[in-house]
Amino acid sequence: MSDVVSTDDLVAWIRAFRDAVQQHRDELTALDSAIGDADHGSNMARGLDAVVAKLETSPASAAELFKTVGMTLVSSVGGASGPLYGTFFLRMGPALADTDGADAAALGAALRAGVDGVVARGKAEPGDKTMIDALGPAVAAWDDAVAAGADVEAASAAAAEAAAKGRDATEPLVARKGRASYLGERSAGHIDPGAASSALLLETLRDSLAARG
Amino acid sequence: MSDVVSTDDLVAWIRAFRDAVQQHRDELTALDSAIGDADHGSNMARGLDAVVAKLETSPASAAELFKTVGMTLVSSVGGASGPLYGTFFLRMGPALADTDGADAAALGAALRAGVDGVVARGKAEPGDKTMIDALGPAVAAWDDAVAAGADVEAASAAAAEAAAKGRDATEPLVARKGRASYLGERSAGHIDPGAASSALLLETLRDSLAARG
Amino acid sequence: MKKFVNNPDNVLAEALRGIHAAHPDLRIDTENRVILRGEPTPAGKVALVSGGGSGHEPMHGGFVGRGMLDAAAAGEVFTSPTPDQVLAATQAVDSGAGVLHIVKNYTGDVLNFEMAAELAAAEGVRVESVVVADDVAVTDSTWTAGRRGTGTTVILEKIVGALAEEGADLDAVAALARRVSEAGRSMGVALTSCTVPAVGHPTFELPDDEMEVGVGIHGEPGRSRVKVATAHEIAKMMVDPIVHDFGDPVGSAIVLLSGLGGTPLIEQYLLYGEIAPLLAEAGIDVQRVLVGDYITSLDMAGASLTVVKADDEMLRLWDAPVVTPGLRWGA
Amino acid sequence: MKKFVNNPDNVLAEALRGIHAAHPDLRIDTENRVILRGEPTPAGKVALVSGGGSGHEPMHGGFVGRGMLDAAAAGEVFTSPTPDQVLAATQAVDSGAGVLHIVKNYTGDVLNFEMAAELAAAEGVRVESVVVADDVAVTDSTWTAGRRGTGTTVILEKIVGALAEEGADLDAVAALARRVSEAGRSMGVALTSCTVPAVGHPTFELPDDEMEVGVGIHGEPGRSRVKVATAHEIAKMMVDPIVHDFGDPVGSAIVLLSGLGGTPLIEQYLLYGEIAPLLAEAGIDVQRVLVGDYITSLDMAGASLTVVKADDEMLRLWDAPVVTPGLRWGA
Ligand SMILES: Nc1ncnc2c1ncn2[C@@H]1O[C@H](COP(=O)(O)OP(=O)(O)O)[C@@H](O)[C@H]1O
Ligand SMILES: Nc1ncnc2c1ncn2[C@@H]1O[C@H](COP(=O)(O)OP(=O)(O)O)[C@@H](O)[C@H]1O
Ligand SMILES: [Mg+2]
Ligand SMILES: [Mg+2]
Ligand SMILES: [Mg+2]
Ligand SMILES: [Mg+2]
Repeated sequence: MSDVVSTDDLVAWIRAFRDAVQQHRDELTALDSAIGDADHGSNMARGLDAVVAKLETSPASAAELFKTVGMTLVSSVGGASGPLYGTFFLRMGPALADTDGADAAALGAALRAGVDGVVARGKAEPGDKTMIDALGPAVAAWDDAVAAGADVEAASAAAAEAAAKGRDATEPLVARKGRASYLGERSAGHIDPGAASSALLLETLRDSLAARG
Repeated sequence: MSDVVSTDDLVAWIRAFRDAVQQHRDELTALDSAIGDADHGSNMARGLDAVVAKLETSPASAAELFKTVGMTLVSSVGGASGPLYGTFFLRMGPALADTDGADAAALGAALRAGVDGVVARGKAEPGDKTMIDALGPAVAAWDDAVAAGADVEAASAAAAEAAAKGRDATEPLVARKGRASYLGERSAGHIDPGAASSALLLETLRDSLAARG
Repeated sequence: MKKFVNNPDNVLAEALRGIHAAHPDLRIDTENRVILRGEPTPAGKVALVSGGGSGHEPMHGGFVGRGMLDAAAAGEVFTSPTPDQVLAATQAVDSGAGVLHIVKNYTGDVLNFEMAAELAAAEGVRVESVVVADDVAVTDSTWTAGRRGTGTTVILEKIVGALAEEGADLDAVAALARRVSEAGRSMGVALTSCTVPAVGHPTFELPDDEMEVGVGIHGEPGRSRVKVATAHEIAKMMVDPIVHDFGDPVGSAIVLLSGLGGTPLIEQYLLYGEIAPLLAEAGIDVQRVLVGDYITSLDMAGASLTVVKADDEMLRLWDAPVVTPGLRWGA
Repeated sequence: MKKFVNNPDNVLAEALRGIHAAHPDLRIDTENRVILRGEPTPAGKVALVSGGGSGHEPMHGGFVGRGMLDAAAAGEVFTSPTPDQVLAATQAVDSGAGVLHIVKNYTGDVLNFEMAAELAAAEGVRVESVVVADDVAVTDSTWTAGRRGTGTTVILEKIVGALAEEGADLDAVAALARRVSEAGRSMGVALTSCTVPAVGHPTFELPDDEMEVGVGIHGEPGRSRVKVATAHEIAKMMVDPIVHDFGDPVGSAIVLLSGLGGTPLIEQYLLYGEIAPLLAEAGIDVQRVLVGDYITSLDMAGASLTVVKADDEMLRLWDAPVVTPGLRWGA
C-alpha cells in the first residue's frame, strides 16, 4: 500500500474499468434504451476494448497512458460519450505530466482537469442529467477528502461514493443535455446512462487502488 | 311449395348466399390464410354486396338475374374467384333463357352449364383442390336425384350434401391449381376456401328453396 | 394491427389519393383505379399495361411513366384487378398501335387479364400478353398453376418499356417481353408474415426463431419453414436454387434484390453483400443491380432476389431513360 | 430478433460491403467507413461531407454522388462517426475550395464533427459547418441540446449539393445551407419501436394499441404516447405542430414524407393522402414532394414529415440534376 499511484496502478484502473463496463454492458444499454438510443453499453465496451488492446504495450508514463486512452476513445467510440470520455482522459494526461507517481492531490487535480474538459466540450451544468452529475460530485468529494488529509485510497472511496450518489440523483431529473433531453418530462424517472458509466469509472478506481494490497 | 323455381326464388337464393358469405367471411379468409393470401372472404363479400345492391331493381327473368350477378362479380371481385364465380353465373343465365320458372331438370342443367364454364376458364380437374371439388359432385348429385325423380327441394338437398362432402374432401389434397399450388405438399391438411364458398352456394340454394314454405 | 389506415376496407382508394398528391405528373382514373401517364400515348407508340393486386408498391403504379408503363390497374390488396379495370386502362392508352399486357402468373391475374383482352379485342384494340412466371420456389408443371410471377416483372417493364418508347411495333415489343420473361428467375424469403389491412392480423404465425423460404408476394406461406439463419446462409438459400434452375451458365445479368416492405435498406445491403460474391462464384456477371423496395408484400420482413440473364440489347434498353416514381434515370 | 445479419456487432462493415457491391460507381474507404464519389472532387468545387450513425439508410451514404454529397462518414448503428472518420472524409474530398460539414443536431454528431473540423483546420482545410435542428417535437431552448436534426438534412443536401456543383464558393454554400436549415421543420410518429442489432430486442415496448408521437430517428421514445389513431388523425398530429411552429405563412414548400424503415409504401401514400389536404388548408403550397424511405430508423414502423419553406433559388437547385443511389433525376 502506497500513497503514490504508479502508472501501472493507473493501467490496472483502466483495465478494471473496461471489465466493469463489459460486465454492466447490458445494464448501461438498458438505461440508454429508456431515455436514449440503446447504445451506451456497446459504445463504451467497444471503446474500452480498443483501449485495452492499445495497452498491450505498456505506456511509459501516466501522461502517455491517458493520451492513449483519450485518443483511442475519441477514435473508436463515436456518439456523445466518445468525445466526452475522450476529452476527460486527454485532459487528465497533461495534468500529470510532471509527476512521476501521483499523490492524492495530483490525481485529484488531474481528475478535475478531466471533468473541466468534459464541461468545456459538452456545456452541461450540474442537474442537466449527464455524466457531469456523477463526475462533478466525485471530484468535489476527492478534493474535500484531500483537504481533510485523506490518502488516495480514502479519497477515491469518497469520490466513488459521491459518484454513485450523483448517479442515483439523476433519476428524478428532467434531462436538459444529450439525447434524453428530447424526451422532455418523460426523461424523469430514469438514471442517466453516462452517469452510470461514470460511477463505474470512480468505483473501479477505488477498487483497483484498494486491491494493490 | 312448388316444383317450379321462380325468378324471385332465385333472387332469394342469391341474397341468402350473400348473407352466408358475410356470416362466414372470417372463416373463408382464415382458410385462405392457411394456403393462400387471406382475401377469399373479403373478395366474395365485396362481390356479393355489389350484387345485392344491383338487385334493388328486380330482374325480369332468371336469365337477366344471372347475367347481372355474373357481370357484377366479374367487375367487382377480381382475384381468381371473380372470373370463376362470374363465369359460373354468366353461363347459368343462357341455360335458363327459354324457361319461365325452372323445374329441377332445367335448374340442374343450368348449374351444370355454370360448372362447365368454371372448368373451361380455370382448367381445374377433379382433385386439384379447388371449388370444382365441391361444384362437380354437387351437379352430379343433382342429376342423379333428378334421374331418380326428385323435385327441386330434394335435388338441392342432395347437391348441398355432395358439395359439403366435396369441400371436406379437399382437406387432404395437394393443390395443383390456384394460389395454394405454390405451397406444394404444404397445401395438404387444409380445406380449400373456394370449395368452402361453393358449399355455401349449394347450401343456401337448398335452404332458400326449402324456406319457400 | 398497426398501420397508417383509416378504414381497412378503403385502403386502395385512399392510397391512390396519396399517389395522386405525391405525383402530380401522373393521372389517376379514380373510378377504375387506374394510374396513367400525364400525357396521352403518342401516336404509333405501343402501350404497356400492367396491374395486379395492391400491396406491392411501388409495383405497378410506381412504374408508370416515360420509358416504362403507360398504365397500371390497381386491384384491391392482394387481389388482381377486374377485367373492367384492365379494359379501361387498355382503352385509355391505346394509340392504335396496340397494347401489351404484362401479367404476373397468378390464376386471378391471368383470368382477369384474359377476359380484359377478350373485351378489348371485341372493341378493336390489338392486345398481346406476356405472363411472367419466374419464381423458382414453385415446382413447375403443366398440371399446376405453374410458377408465380415476381421480380422479373419489374425488370421486364423497364426493358420492354424502353423498346416501346423507341417506336417498335407490337410484335417486336411482345417478342422481347417473352424473351425477358424467360430469362428471369426469382427466389424469396420471409422473416415475418404480413398483415392484410382488411384482415387485421398476420396471415400466418411464424415463431420468433423461424423463417419461411420460397415465399411469394402475397403473404402466402413459403415452400418450407426453417430456423432463422445468418445472412450468409440466407443468401445461399436464395442464390442456389436460382443458379440450379438456370442450369446453363448465365453470364451477363441484371439483378434485383427487393425488400418485401418491412425490411430496412441497411439489412438489404448487408444481404446483398453476401449475395454478390455467391453470384460471382456461380459465374453470374452482374452488369446492373438494384437494391431496395421495388416489389413488396405489404409490411412483410423479407427479401426476394431476381436474376435476369441479359444480352446486350437488354442492357442497352435497361440504360435508356426512365422517368417514373419508382425508377428514374437518364432524364 | 429477426434480421438479415451475420454477427450483430458487425452490421456496419457488412452493410458497406453490400453498398459497394450494389453501387460500383461509389468508392468505399473501408478502414474509415467513408462512402465517396467515384471521381475525385473537381478543382475549385466546394465539397460536402455529411455523416452520422448508421441505420438511417439511404441517408447519408445513399446521397453521395453528383449534385449532392461528396462523402459520408458512417458511424456504428445510431452512433455518430468519430472525428477520425470525418477527418478522413474531409481530407479525401477537399479540392482546396473548402468543405461544408452537414451535421444533424445530436450531441454526439456535433461534438465529433466539431473535433474533426478542428483537426481539419489544423491540416489546412477550410471547413464550414451547418447544424440541422428541425424537429418540432423537441422544445427548443438555449439551456437544452436543442432540436434534433431529421428530414431537412436530406433536402438541404440536395439543394446545397446543387449549388456546390455550380461552382459557388464555400461562403455562399454555407450561407445557403444555413438558410435551408432554418427553413425546415419536421415531425415524426412511430407505430413500433426498432431493434438495434447489437441489442437484439426492441428499444422500447409499445402496447398493441399505442403509438409514440414526436419520435426521432434513433429509436428513442417520443414526446408522448397515445392510442393508435386513424391515418387522418395522425396526419393532423404531424402537420399541426409544424404549421404552428412556422407561425408565419409558409407559401411555397418542398415536402418530404419519409417512412422510418418498417412501413411499406402503400401506407406512406395513404398517409400522404391525408397530409396533402391539411398542408393545403394551412396555406402551404407544396411545390415538390418526396414520399418514400429517405431517412429511416432501422425497422421502425412510422413516418416523419418535413416541410421546407422554399424560395425560387431553392426550387431551381432542387430541380438540378442529381445522381445518387437514393435520389436521382435529370441525368
Ligand atoms: N452535453 C453533454 N455533456 C455531458 N455529458 C453528456 C452530454 N450529452 C450527453 N452526455 C452523456 O452521454 C451519455 C450518452 O452516451 P451515449 O449513449 O454513448 O451517446 P449517444 O447519446 O450519442 O448515443 C448520456 O447518458 C450523458 O451522460
Ligand atoms: N384454376 C382454378 N379453377 C377453379 N377454381 C380455382 C382455380 N384457381 C383458384 N380457384 C379457386 O379460387 C379460390 C381462391 O379465390 P380467392 O382467394 O378469392 O382468389 P385469389 O386466389 O386470387 O386470392 C381457391 O380456393 C380455389 O377454390
Ligand atoms: Mg446512446
Ligand atoms: Mg385469395
Ligand atoms: Mg388474392
Ligand atoms: Mg448513439
